[in-house]
Amino acid sequence: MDWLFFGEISLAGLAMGGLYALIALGFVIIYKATRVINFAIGEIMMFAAYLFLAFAGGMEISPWVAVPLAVLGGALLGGVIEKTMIRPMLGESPISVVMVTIGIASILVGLVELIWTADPQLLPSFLPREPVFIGELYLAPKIAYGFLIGMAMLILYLLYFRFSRGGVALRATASDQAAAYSMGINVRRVFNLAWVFGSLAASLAGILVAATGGLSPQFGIIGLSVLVVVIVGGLDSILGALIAGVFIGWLETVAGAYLGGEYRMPATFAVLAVILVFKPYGLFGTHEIERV
Amino acid sequence: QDKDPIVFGGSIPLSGVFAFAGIHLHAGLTDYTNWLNDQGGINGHPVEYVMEDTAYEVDRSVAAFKKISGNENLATYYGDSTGFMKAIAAEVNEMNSVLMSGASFATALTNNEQYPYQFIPGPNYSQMFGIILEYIASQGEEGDMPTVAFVYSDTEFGKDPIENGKARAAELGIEVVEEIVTKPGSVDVSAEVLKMRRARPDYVVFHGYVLSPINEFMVQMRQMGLDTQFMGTFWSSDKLIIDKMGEDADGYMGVMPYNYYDSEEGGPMLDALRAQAEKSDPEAGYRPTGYMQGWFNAMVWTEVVKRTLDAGKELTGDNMAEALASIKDWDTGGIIGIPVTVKDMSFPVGRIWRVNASEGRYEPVSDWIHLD
Amino acid sequence: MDAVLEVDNIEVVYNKTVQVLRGLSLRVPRGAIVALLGSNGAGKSTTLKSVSGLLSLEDGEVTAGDIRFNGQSLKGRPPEKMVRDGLFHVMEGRRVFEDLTVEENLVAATYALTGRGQGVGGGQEMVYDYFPRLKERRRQLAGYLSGGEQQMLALGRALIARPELIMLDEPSLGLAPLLVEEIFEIVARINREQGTAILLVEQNAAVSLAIASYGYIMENGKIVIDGPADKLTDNEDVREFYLGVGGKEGEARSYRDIKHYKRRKRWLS
Amino acid sequence: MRIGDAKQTYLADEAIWTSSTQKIWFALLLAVLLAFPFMASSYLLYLGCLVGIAVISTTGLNILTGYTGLISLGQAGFMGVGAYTVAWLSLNTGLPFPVTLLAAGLLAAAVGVLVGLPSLRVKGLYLAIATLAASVFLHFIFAEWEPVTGGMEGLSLEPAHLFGLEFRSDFAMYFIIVPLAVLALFGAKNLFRTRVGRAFIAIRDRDISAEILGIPLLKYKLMSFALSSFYAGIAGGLFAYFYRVVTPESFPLSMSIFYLAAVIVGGMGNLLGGVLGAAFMTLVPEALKLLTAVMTPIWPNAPVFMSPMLEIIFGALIVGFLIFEPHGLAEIWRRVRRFFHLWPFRS
Amino acid sequence: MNILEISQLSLSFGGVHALQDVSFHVPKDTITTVIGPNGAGKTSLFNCISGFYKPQQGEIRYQGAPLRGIKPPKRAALGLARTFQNIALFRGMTVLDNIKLGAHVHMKTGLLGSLAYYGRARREEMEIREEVERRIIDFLEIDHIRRQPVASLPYGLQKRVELARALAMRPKVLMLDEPVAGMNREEKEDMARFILDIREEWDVTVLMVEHDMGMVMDISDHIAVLNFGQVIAEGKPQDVQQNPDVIKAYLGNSDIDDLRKRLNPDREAA
Ligand SMILES: Nc1ncnc2c1ncn2[C@@H]1O[C@H](COP(=O)(O)OP(=O)(O)OP(=O)(O)O)[C@@H](O)[C@H]1O
Ligand SMILES: Nc1ncnc2c1ncn2[C@@H]1O[C@H](COP(=O)(O)OP(=O)(O)OP(=O)(O)O)[C@@H](O)[C@H]1O
Ligand SMILES: [Mg+2]
Ligand SMILES: [Mg+2]
Repeated sequence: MDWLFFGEISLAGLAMGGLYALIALGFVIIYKATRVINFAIGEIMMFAAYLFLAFAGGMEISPWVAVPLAVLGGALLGGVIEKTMIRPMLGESPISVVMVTIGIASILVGLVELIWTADPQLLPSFLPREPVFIGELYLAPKIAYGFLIGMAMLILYLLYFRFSRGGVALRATASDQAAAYSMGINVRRVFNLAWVFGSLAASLAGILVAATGGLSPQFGIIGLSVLVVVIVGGLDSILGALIAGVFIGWLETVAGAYLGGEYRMPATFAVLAVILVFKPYGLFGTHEIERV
Repeated sequence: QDKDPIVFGGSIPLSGVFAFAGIHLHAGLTDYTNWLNDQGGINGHPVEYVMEDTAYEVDRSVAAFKKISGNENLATYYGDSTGFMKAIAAEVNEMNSVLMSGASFATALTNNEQYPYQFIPGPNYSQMFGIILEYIASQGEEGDMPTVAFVYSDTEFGKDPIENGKARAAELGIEVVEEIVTKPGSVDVSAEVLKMRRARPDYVVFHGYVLSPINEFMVQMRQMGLDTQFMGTFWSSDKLIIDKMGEDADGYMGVMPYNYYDSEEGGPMLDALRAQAEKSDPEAGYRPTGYMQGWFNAMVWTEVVKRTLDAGKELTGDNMAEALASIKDWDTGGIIGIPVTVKDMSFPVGRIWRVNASEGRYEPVSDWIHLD
Repeated sequence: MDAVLEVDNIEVVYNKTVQVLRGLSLRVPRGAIVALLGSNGAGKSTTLKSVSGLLSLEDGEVTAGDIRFNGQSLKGRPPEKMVRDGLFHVMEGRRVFEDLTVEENLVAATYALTGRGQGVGGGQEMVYDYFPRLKERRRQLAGYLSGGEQQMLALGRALIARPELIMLDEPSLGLAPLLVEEIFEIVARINREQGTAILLVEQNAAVSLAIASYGYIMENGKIVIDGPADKLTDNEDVREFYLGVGGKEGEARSYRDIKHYKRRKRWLS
Repeated sequence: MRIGDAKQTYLADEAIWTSSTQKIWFALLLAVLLAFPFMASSYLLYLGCLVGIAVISTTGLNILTGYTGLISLGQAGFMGVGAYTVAWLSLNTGLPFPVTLLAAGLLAAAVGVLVGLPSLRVKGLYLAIATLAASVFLHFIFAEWEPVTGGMEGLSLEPAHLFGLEFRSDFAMYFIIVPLAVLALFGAKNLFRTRVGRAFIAIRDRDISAEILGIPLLKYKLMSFALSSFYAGIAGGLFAYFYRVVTPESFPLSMSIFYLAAVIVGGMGNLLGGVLGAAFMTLVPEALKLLTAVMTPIWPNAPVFMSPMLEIIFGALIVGFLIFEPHGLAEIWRRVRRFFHLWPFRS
Repeated sequence: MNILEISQLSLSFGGVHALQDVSFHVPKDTITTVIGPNGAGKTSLFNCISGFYKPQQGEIRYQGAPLRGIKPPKRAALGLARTFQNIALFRGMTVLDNIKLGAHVHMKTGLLGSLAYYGRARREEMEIREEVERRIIDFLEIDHIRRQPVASLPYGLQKRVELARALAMRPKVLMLDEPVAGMNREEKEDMARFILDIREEWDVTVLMVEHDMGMVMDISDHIAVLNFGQVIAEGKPQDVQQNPDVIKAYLGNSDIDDLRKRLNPDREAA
């Protein structure tokens, strides 16, 4: 066995996994507050990436300004979506809301095609292009820096929810909206912030992923493949998103490298199946209370 | 004009994954039809082009076909995907009244028994690989052949020519040192690039992509100091690559059966095409290969219909297929640089072009290659 | 006397079709305990929900009348704002956050203090003082508490919020007799020590009339009879239908010999 | 305005149609369904067949997701199993369609049971993603098991046949698809007025209490999976006969989402809702294209501009309907009906 | 004779001991009530009998045979029926269907029969319908609501439907978890009457958990008191009522006048 090769592959996988974790974070934050899997996450990522394209490519704003601008734009989009399309669904069954997010995904794809056409795009490069070497191991620069930026954001979120009341408000809202209101929790605001911060994480991930993989109106599909990550980690666990993201990224890459690209998905889904048998709520997900 | 119109139909992917090409196909078909009508149609018959958007989904393409074929007296039809071409085959065979071609260059469609009324307006994907491999072989010599790696997407489209391509490579004595399958579209390919770093192929042939991940392979492999030559098939050889990749695209090669819109070649039809394109949308400037493909499609339809009518025959599937098969040494007026002959319902011809990034266009690096 | 809550002739409709309240009025004097009694489905919980604004979550709407808290109309005020202004609704059926621990449930309640310039600390200790059992279970998920423990937690959350008016919806539901006493004593204590007014919805008429100074009885969406608690206790219908005291003698009726026919309530005739 | 009828027997009380008005309406509907293929254009006929297939599959998914509360994103995979079964059998054995369709249903049901096994422990959205995993595996098998599935190329098959009759055209297929769809609906309707259907609903509403009341959870969840996939298998089999070609890409994930959307937009746990949802999801994109057709003569570039617009409108319609009526089209339908029942006396 | 014999039952969740060494008997054809403070383990005890919780130790014998290892649905089929503390009706079904669901274990129709609704399947449905109508719906006076979805019913009626559903299970032991919680006096009286009548007419043993002492003392034949997962007293109502341990742990002084003084000292003074 070629250990150097295995090392390099693993490193590439782990780095990609960091970005998965960041996308997963987008799912988790929104799920934590609303018990809804947001199927439009991929499209929000896409939208932010297009915004970046417009800022950095079209208007030629420096990437270091364009990235934050686009990320904020994505977050704002999340907030607007929540306010106009999710809020009226307050109190309805989560599955209906999930369906609404699917409708939103379709709207966003249409919008992007309308504004930026259906042509595939590449983002202007804004990350250093010199190869990164860790010891002898080569790592593509884009994913290396993408990983670092993503991790920084993840850890920020993790700390916030560990050490503030915010996490409690989020979970209380998810658990019982009416009761949360009666505690003085501004449920609408919690929903809104959850969407804003979820979309913020997703937007950053969107730009970083699009920077390595290119961009097109079908970009959003990546959101679906990250579902594996959130399920393995546990739908409402930020730590789970982090660990599962890195793990799934690694697994997928190694499976792809050694077995062939067509084995990437089956490999990760096989792991998902095995994990669910032993941990029905993922590695760190909250167990549903079962009482009579 | 009081003659019955001849109807060209189409299931066109104006939205969905293939929309980037569909929009230009549509423009090509539309412009050709308008141009043709300005010339007086086909033997005095006006031509109508009737289409619907399919979003590149098979069931919607089929729906569009049923709708259009139900309402119109269809002569020819443009199909947007291999899946559609296969799904509709049974029906088309039974109808025996429509000749079909489209965006798919799938190898299977050149099987005349299964698809007697469907043709390919260019070489099929296996033939494209053949042309590419022939070019590669011409760059080496007996006993010292270059090595090659295939990179293709995990789709029917992507896998289409691989078996034939490998067989052809073996015939030519070219070693396939690596074979990489990826998801289509936006994926991270760092791990695959690492495999390339070990395989060190002289040539990499991409198939089943439009843009990504070709750019990542090229950039990353060059960052690693490999001096591989990168090549791609029809849908991977559009100007898009230059527009989006800029300098990074320099040296990339593609196989293309038609002249590029901005090539230095000329010819009466190519000039007519440019004039019509300019007329219909003066702003648009360059027209992508999808446009050329749409135009050429309609040209072939016209030729087939004309030949059938000239022979005093009805426009049945059989008659049109026969007329198509009779095309031999046909001068396309500069769309294709040499006279072409139909073989197995396809036009097995092409040329290797190379990106000149500073000029921002493809330039020919080989002669026209006509497979026999 | 100055009223902390005034409900004026309100009408409530659910789903734009079902009318539940038909011109209901009541008032809660500052610092007083007022009981609201009534049979099942009379609309007691609906009344509380209209006050606290939670009605909108269930597709209900106040179509007429007015509600005033501290003299200010509550129309159009979002529910969380009222809580922060000091109007706390302890909902029917406890409604603890099941996936949160006991402690986190109490933390969630500190949101009620938002914008009041008070610290959020100290509240938990007070709650554990009143309900030592909760302290033992502080790290346990609230969903696994027994019914009574959950009721304590629900009350504990109200304590944390230091409100001016607590609306309690059936606090004795499912509680052991001793605990009912205990809880009512605590309610009385909160009322006395902190001057918190309390609007109490109860099925346990005996205890509620014992603690309250004034009582309302509602049926079918309106108040049918009201008065000072002592007066109500002596009312013959109240005695028969709410207190289970039969006949003139004032003897408690036994469940064993219940008549199979029923006397019509006077206020319905 | 309709007046309730008094029932003489419990049987009459539990009948599907409890009034003669309803019976007349149903007879009328059957007549329309029968006359339809003789009057419709080939395009409408094609759409009719598509809706029929969608109705069968949606009804199946509704049994599982709407009535049993087990969200599934595997429906396309199960349809694929049915389609490949039919394709393989018709290529290799030449059996007539009732046999191949039955086999398709049964094999899909067997796969469904396998996929349903984790459902005892895995719940809600977690289960949904687990079923998604199943459909990824199935897709993998379709694509890679070349000797049986024909790999990426897929399989082409001969038209359905029975007693020497060939069902080549859409016209002929209509007479297989629509009766089966009606039968599927009847089966489901019966199911939910008997013991097994009640058990499904009980599991959806409160699984633990249901178990304590005597319903073995695993058995009934698997039964629901089996039945739902059986329906999917039949629908997939019909799909195969209808298009006469089956490839792995015929059953993408988006198709599973399509069916879930049909169930939800139609109204979960409501058979009529499933029918409406299936029709909505199939027909609305087609109907929207009429818009383009209207605009093209005035504005030649309309198709290019309109197609993203249609995507936006389609998404907005789903969102709008759900916001307006989260319980789906069935609920809207009910409102409309109530309006007409009360009609002369409405204030 | 004892229809249920519970011996040395222990159940704990992590560190919480819900039941410790609980032993007591339920004599056949009685109304036996379990009382005890909140969290004493009463509902947990029911759950052990139903088979939803698996006790770590001890044994439950039903009609002389141990229940261990028997799954909940089977126990239901054996005649152990119950209602739930927090109403557990199936909100998506009508009252009638909820009740019929109770009869599930006594029916045999399989999947195919259900789909066809023909022959035995239909006959069986009709038989159940008839039984439910005659013996249950009429008896509990809920005929006017049989077609209504349960979600829209007032609380008191919901409890009654739960009772109806339990009766449809053809119980030998009917376990009622707080049947009159949240009801007013009038409704409690109705419920008490039903319970007494059921015992008499249906040949059923009633095992009940209830906090309303008025009703418990009036209608129970036998009472067991749980505290912190342990039985602290057992016997006839009067005996239990006098038991100082029970008073201390559970009953309190329950003198309403005394309570009034403590709750409302000002008013009493005035
Ligand atoms: N969300 C709702 N939608 C429709 N009707 C409702 C809703 N909530 C309550 N109702 C109806 O309103 C009436 C009054 O309900 P409410 O809960 O206010 O009664 P209550 O007096 O609190 O009764 P209980 O003693 O049972 O708590 C009942 O008939 C009930 O069915
Ligand atoms: N599934 C569970 N997980 C953890 N703890 C539990 C669980 N079920 C019950 N408990 C604990 O066991 C103890 C007994 O609970 P149980 O519900 O049996 O009490 P109860 O006697 O019915 O009380 P109440 O009268 O309030 O209903 C409680 O402390 C409760 O927190
Ligand atoms: Mg109430
Ligand atoms: Mg209990």
